[in-house]
Amino acid sequence: MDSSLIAQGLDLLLYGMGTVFTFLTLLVGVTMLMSALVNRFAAEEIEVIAGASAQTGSAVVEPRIAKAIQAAIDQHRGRK
Amino acid sequence: MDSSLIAQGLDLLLYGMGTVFTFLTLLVGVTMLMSALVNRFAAEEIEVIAGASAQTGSAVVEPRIAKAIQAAIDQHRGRK
Amino acid sequence: MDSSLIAQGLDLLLYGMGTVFTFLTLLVGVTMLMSALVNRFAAEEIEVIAGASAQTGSAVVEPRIAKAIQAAIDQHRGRK
Amino acid sequence: MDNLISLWASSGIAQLQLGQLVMMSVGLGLLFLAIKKGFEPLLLVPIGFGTILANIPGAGFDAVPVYDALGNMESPGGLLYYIYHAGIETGLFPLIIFMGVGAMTDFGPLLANPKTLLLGAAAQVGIFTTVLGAVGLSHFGILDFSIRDAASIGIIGGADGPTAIFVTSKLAPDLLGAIAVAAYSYMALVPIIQPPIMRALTTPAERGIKMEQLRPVTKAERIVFPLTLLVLVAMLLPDAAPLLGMFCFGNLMRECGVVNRLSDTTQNALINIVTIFLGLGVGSKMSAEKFLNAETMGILALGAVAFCIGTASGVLMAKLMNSLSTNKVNPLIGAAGVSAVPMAARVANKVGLEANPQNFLLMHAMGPNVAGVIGSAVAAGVMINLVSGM
Amino acid sequence: MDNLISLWASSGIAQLQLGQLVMMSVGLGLLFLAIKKGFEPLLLVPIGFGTILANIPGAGFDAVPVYDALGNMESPGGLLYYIYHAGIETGLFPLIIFMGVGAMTDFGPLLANPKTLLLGAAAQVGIFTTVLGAVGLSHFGILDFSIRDAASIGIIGGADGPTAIFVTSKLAPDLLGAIAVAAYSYMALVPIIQPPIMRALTTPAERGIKMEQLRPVTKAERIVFPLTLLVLVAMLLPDAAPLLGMFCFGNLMRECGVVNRLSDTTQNALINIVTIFLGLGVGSKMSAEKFLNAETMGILALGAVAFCIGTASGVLMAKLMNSLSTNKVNPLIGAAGVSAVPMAARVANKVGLEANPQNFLLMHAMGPNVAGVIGSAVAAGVMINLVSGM
Amino acid sequence: MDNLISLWASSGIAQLQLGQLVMMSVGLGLLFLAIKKGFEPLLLVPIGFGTILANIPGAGFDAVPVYDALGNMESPGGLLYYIYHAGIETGLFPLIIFMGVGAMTDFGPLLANPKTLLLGAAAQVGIFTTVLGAVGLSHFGILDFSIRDAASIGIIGGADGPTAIFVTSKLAPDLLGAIAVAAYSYMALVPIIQPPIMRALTTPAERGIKMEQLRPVTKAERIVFPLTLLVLVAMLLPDAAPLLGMFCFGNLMRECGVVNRLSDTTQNALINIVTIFLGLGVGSKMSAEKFLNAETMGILALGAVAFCIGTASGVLMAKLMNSLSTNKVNPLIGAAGVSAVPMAARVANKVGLEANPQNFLLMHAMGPNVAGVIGSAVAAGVMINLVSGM
Ligand code: NA
Ligand code: NA
Ligand code: NA
Repeated sequence: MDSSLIAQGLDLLLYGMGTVFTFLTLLVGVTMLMSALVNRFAAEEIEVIAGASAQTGSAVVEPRIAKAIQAAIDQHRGRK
Repeated sequence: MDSSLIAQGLDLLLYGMGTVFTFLTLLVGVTMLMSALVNRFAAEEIEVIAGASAQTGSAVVEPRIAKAIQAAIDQHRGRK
Repeated sequence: MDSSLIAQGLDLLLYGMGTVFTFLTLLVGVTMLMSALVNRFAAEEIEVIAGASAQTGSAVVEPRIAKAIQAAIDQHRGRK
Repeated sequence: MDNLISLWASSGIAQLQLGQLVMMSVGLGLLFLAIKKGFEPLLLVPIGFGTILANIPGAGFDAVPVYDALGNMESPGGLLYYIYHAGIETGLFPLIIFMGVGAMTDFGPLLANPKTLLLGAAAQVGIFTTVLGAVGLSHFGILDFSIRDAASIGIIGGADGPTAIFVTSKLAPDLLGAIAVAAYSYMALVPIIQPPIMRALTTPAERGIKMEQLRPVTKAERIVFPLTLLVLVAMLLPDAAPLLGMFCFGNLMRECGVVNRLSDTTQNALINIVTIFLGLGVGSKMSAEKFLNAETMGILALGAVAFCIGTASGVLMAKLMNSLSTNKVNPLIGAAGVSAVPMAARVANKVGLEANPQNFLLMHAMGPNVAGVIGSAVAAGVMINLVSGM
Repeated sequence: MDNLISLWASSGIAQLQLGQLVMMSVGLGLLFLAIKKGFEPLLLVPIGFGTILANIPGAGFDAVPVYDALGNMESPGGLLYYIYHAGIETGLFPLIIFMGVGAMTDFGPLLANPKTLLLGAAAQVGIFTTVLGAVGLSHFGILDFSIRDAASIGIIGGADGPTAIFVTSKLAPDLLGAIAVAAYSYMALVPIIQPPIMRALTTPAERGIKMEQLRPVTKAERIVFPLTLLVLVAMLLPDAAPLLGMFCFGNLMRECGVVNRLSDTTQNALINIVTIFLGLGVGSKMSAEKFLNAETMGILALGAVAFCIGTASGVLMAKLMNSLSTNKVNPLIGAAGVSAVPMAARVANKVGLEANPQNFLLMHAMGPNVAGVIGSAVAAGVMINLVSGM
Repeated sequence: MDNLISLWASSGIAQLQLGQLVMMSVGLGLLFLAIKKGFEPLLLVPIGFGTILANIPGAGFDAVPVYDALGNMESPGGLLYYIYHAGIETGLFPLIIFMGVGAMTDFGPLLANPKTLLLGAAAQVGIFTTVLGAVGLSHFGILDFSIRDAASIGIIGGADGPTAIFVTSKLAPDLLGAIAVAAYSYMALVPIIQPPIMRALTTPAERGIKMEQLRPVTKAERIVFPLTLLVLVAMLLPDAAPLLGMFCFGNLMRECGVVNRLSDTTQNALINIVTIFLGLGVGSKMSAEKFLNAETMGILALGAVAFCIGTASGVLMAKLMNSLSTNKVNPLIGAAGVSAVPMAARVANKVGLEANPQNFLLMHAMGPNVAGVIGSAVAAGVMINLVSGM
């Protein structure tokens, strides 16, 4: 029974790491293929630098906050 | 059975549209009455222009955001 | 039965207020002890004035809002 | 080796059925429409993704939880199972979304010109004629719809997502996927579906009619209106009270001015959270056996008909009103009565500008637009009432 | 024709009972108080609206879900049914709100002057004398309250909404509507109820007492205090641990400085969402048979008495402390011990300014004010413990 | 007098068992680590507090609700009971958090250099060797772990909290407290655990390797990637679909650009709310009988081993890749493959700067870092599949 436990552990190691490596290796290939296809056919301008998120800067500011800021600044300018 | 299905559909059309029109026609009258009564007795200044929401501009800005904006502007003014 | 109801009410008053006073009196002592110990051993600078919360001013402004404000002000300054 | 077989046997490819593959493609197609074409993305992104998740063979997103005799959980249910049963089967999610929509709705233009409520009523003709179309298809043996199915299909013509989901989850839950997809897709297609109908039914002169500026509306009117509507619903049409009650509650929170923090959360965090889960839950009903059949084609076709008839009815009603009154309305705003807020109002504005570049109809069209929301909620109530008794 | 009869039979007017009509008016009255008079609108707007919804005849907001023998849903429950059973009957909503209140509470003034905890203790006398009043009314056959009812009525005097709802949902759920309405209404009436009592029990000289400025409080004290309170509760009064535990958890998130995003959500989206549903759920208990009776009149009367006695006890306790110590406190801040945060502290400040326009008592009154929250949570714990054993 | 006895009997001190006292100290210890030492405070503050609450004698935070024969509630359950059974036992909370993590994840660096996925794969060796270690301890009779326990312990090496909680709640719920605490503690200790191993396995020249700047990544790639990953998971490894499906959903909402309001709520209000309750729910499993035993010591020891082996495997894999390719990677970024986002990537950057002050590895290390999240979710899926069949 106990040696079967060891055997189960070995099975997990073998099939587990096998699956992880197989899956991620496949993902490397598929990702490269995807990027190549997408960038060829989508033919879109390269607008984003790697490492910068799609949602940066003022894009995540909600309109009402942006409006409030604008209002505050207008007011500030008017007050001078 | 099937002709009863048609009959049911006709019933739905008849009573359904009847109800919708009756209800909304009634609502037209009740709304007009309501507006007349409210504007007569509430006798409040007409502060909101139709089409502009009750919550516009800085009204929806939470105090802490407004405070932050104010702080930022004060800081900005101080920095100059 | 009914007089037992009165008795129960009196019991609640007696044991209830007794517990409330005992507990809060104990809390007075424990709080004073706690403050003394903490301020002796934590030996930290006294950075907060009583009555002002730990989270005041710009501390509660989320980074993205602060960033937006900064961006707005920079833009405003640039526009002049 | 057994493990290898077990792994293979549990892989998606080994278990995959053709229907699942097609449905995953349908899910990807919905995502394409939502992301690339801008079709109501707030709902179609979660619905499309939910469709894919629900059709992954062996992933168990729809799994039913298993309990032993003592009530202890043996295996948990899937995410989509819990979402569907807790939020959609109970009707909670559509109602909470309606509360949020109420908190985002401005009744000002409607209050300034209450007669536009009639345009919102007229546009619901699309709902009921489509019911008739569905039972007709069934009568002639072309497709197989019960009266409950037909009622749910008709409500697509209400052009109001939560209303359609609420009615369908009560009357015909098996059709939920197809009906929700049709409703949101056609709402997105309003700028394509409506203009030809609007132009066909109006003369350039009619399209150029200028409407007088809307009167100012007081804060008190805005506060009292949702309560008035609520009382009227309570007295006359309690079946519409769940939808319209929550709608009025949201609107009262918005307008009363003393619970802004509640209104703000209702319009943001709360409606966003519920929208995500509502979409995923609808997607969980997009299974091959329920979606890949002739009935779905029928639903899509009938839904388009419903939108067209609703649009036409709204425009014709506006023309009828003009023939009876000296205070002319531009018949284009009648098309906004289908709701599809605020898309239909924008379409009316755009078609109006083509006829007269100085004629801004947007605000005038917002009245029938929100009236259409009330109209289809009323239609939903009466439908549930009548069909339940049939 | 049958359909017409069915529609009429299901209309609100045909089904309306007088009690429902009166309760809908009560709901409108609560909305009036909340919106026009500013009575605790964050709770009374949802409670008032929930009252109307729950009393719409035939709308089914309170409907119980029906399942067939296999556990499949035949008809869903109503929105208010789900809210009440999931959030109020379980005690979850009041506890989550207490967590939010903890995250919004500043213990600084209390830490600077811990003796003010005694003022928070004294003000709870109102709770227990009101219990005695309720059993007295029952003893003399005037009204019919059990000891569980009496305990729940007493807790109105705690001037703390979630505590009152938590206790009542455990001990006397039938009284939930009346007690919640009384608690929030009197909290809103604090500026009217308290000043005459405060003036009657103090001399102008006492009202003019200036208190020394509060000492600075360190961040470490602020962090350790909720943990200290928690441990003391755990050791001595576990029955108060649900309420005070969540309160301390919220406060620790606030003060510890490393989980600001959690604290921020707790103070905003989370507490707002739960407040909306708590209010609606309380409203669902506002039915004619439970609200329109002599007991409700008794509850309202006893609640007012509880507030008055609590206010008086706090003031008298402050005077007693002054007679025993050279470090004088202004007796007005004793009135803040009933909690009703921050209203009661503002009232103390205002009455103090009348006596001495240079004397700002607000910060000094915040100590007993938050002490009152602790005091009534302790009273709630001991009440639940004792009453459960009776 | 009876009441006095009842009050005393129900006090914490009278009921306190030694185990509870120790566990409350453990809870305070976790709070100390979280607040004072900055150990993953977002999770450890709620877990620590939940530990204290769950161990208050007589407070009933874990109480099971009691219903009478008709299904009416006789006494409600405790807060932690509801949280655990609704959110953790069902797997909902970890899945929602994974959605939020997906919405916060930037796949840009990974897309720019997909080969770093292999580093994320290699680091999972720590998981499976730890499983072997656990069954070894069991085999030699030192500790008593089943294969389900061993699999859950191994997943600590995934350095990913929600994954560990998801797997453990399915395979070995009794170990949930110990495993979650170990997982989050070691994630916090990454800056201490990893650098010595990284230095031992690399030469200064290797640590100084400069990597070429990452290529720009298009918006289209970012949108298509989560869908690609989803389809691959669906086809090959449906057992990983719950975790990776929700992860991809969150990421798609983030990147698609048309549902920013949903993405924003997912990253803020929703994930914050669920984090609070997840932490409290995990804390509820921290009872003396489940935590204070030799197995917990074994779990903590094995968890540390798992982190070390994972780190070493990542670094060695990078060296292996260098020996097979001319396009060199700095082996330090291999250590980031354990995930622990973004801590491990920062550690790689820091150790790299020691070797070459001009060499910024942060962006390069983000690739393996997020690959590690995918890797451990895959490992979790295969583990659940295989262990369920054993
Ligand atoms: Na409509
Ligand atoms: Na109180
Ligand atoms: Na990992």
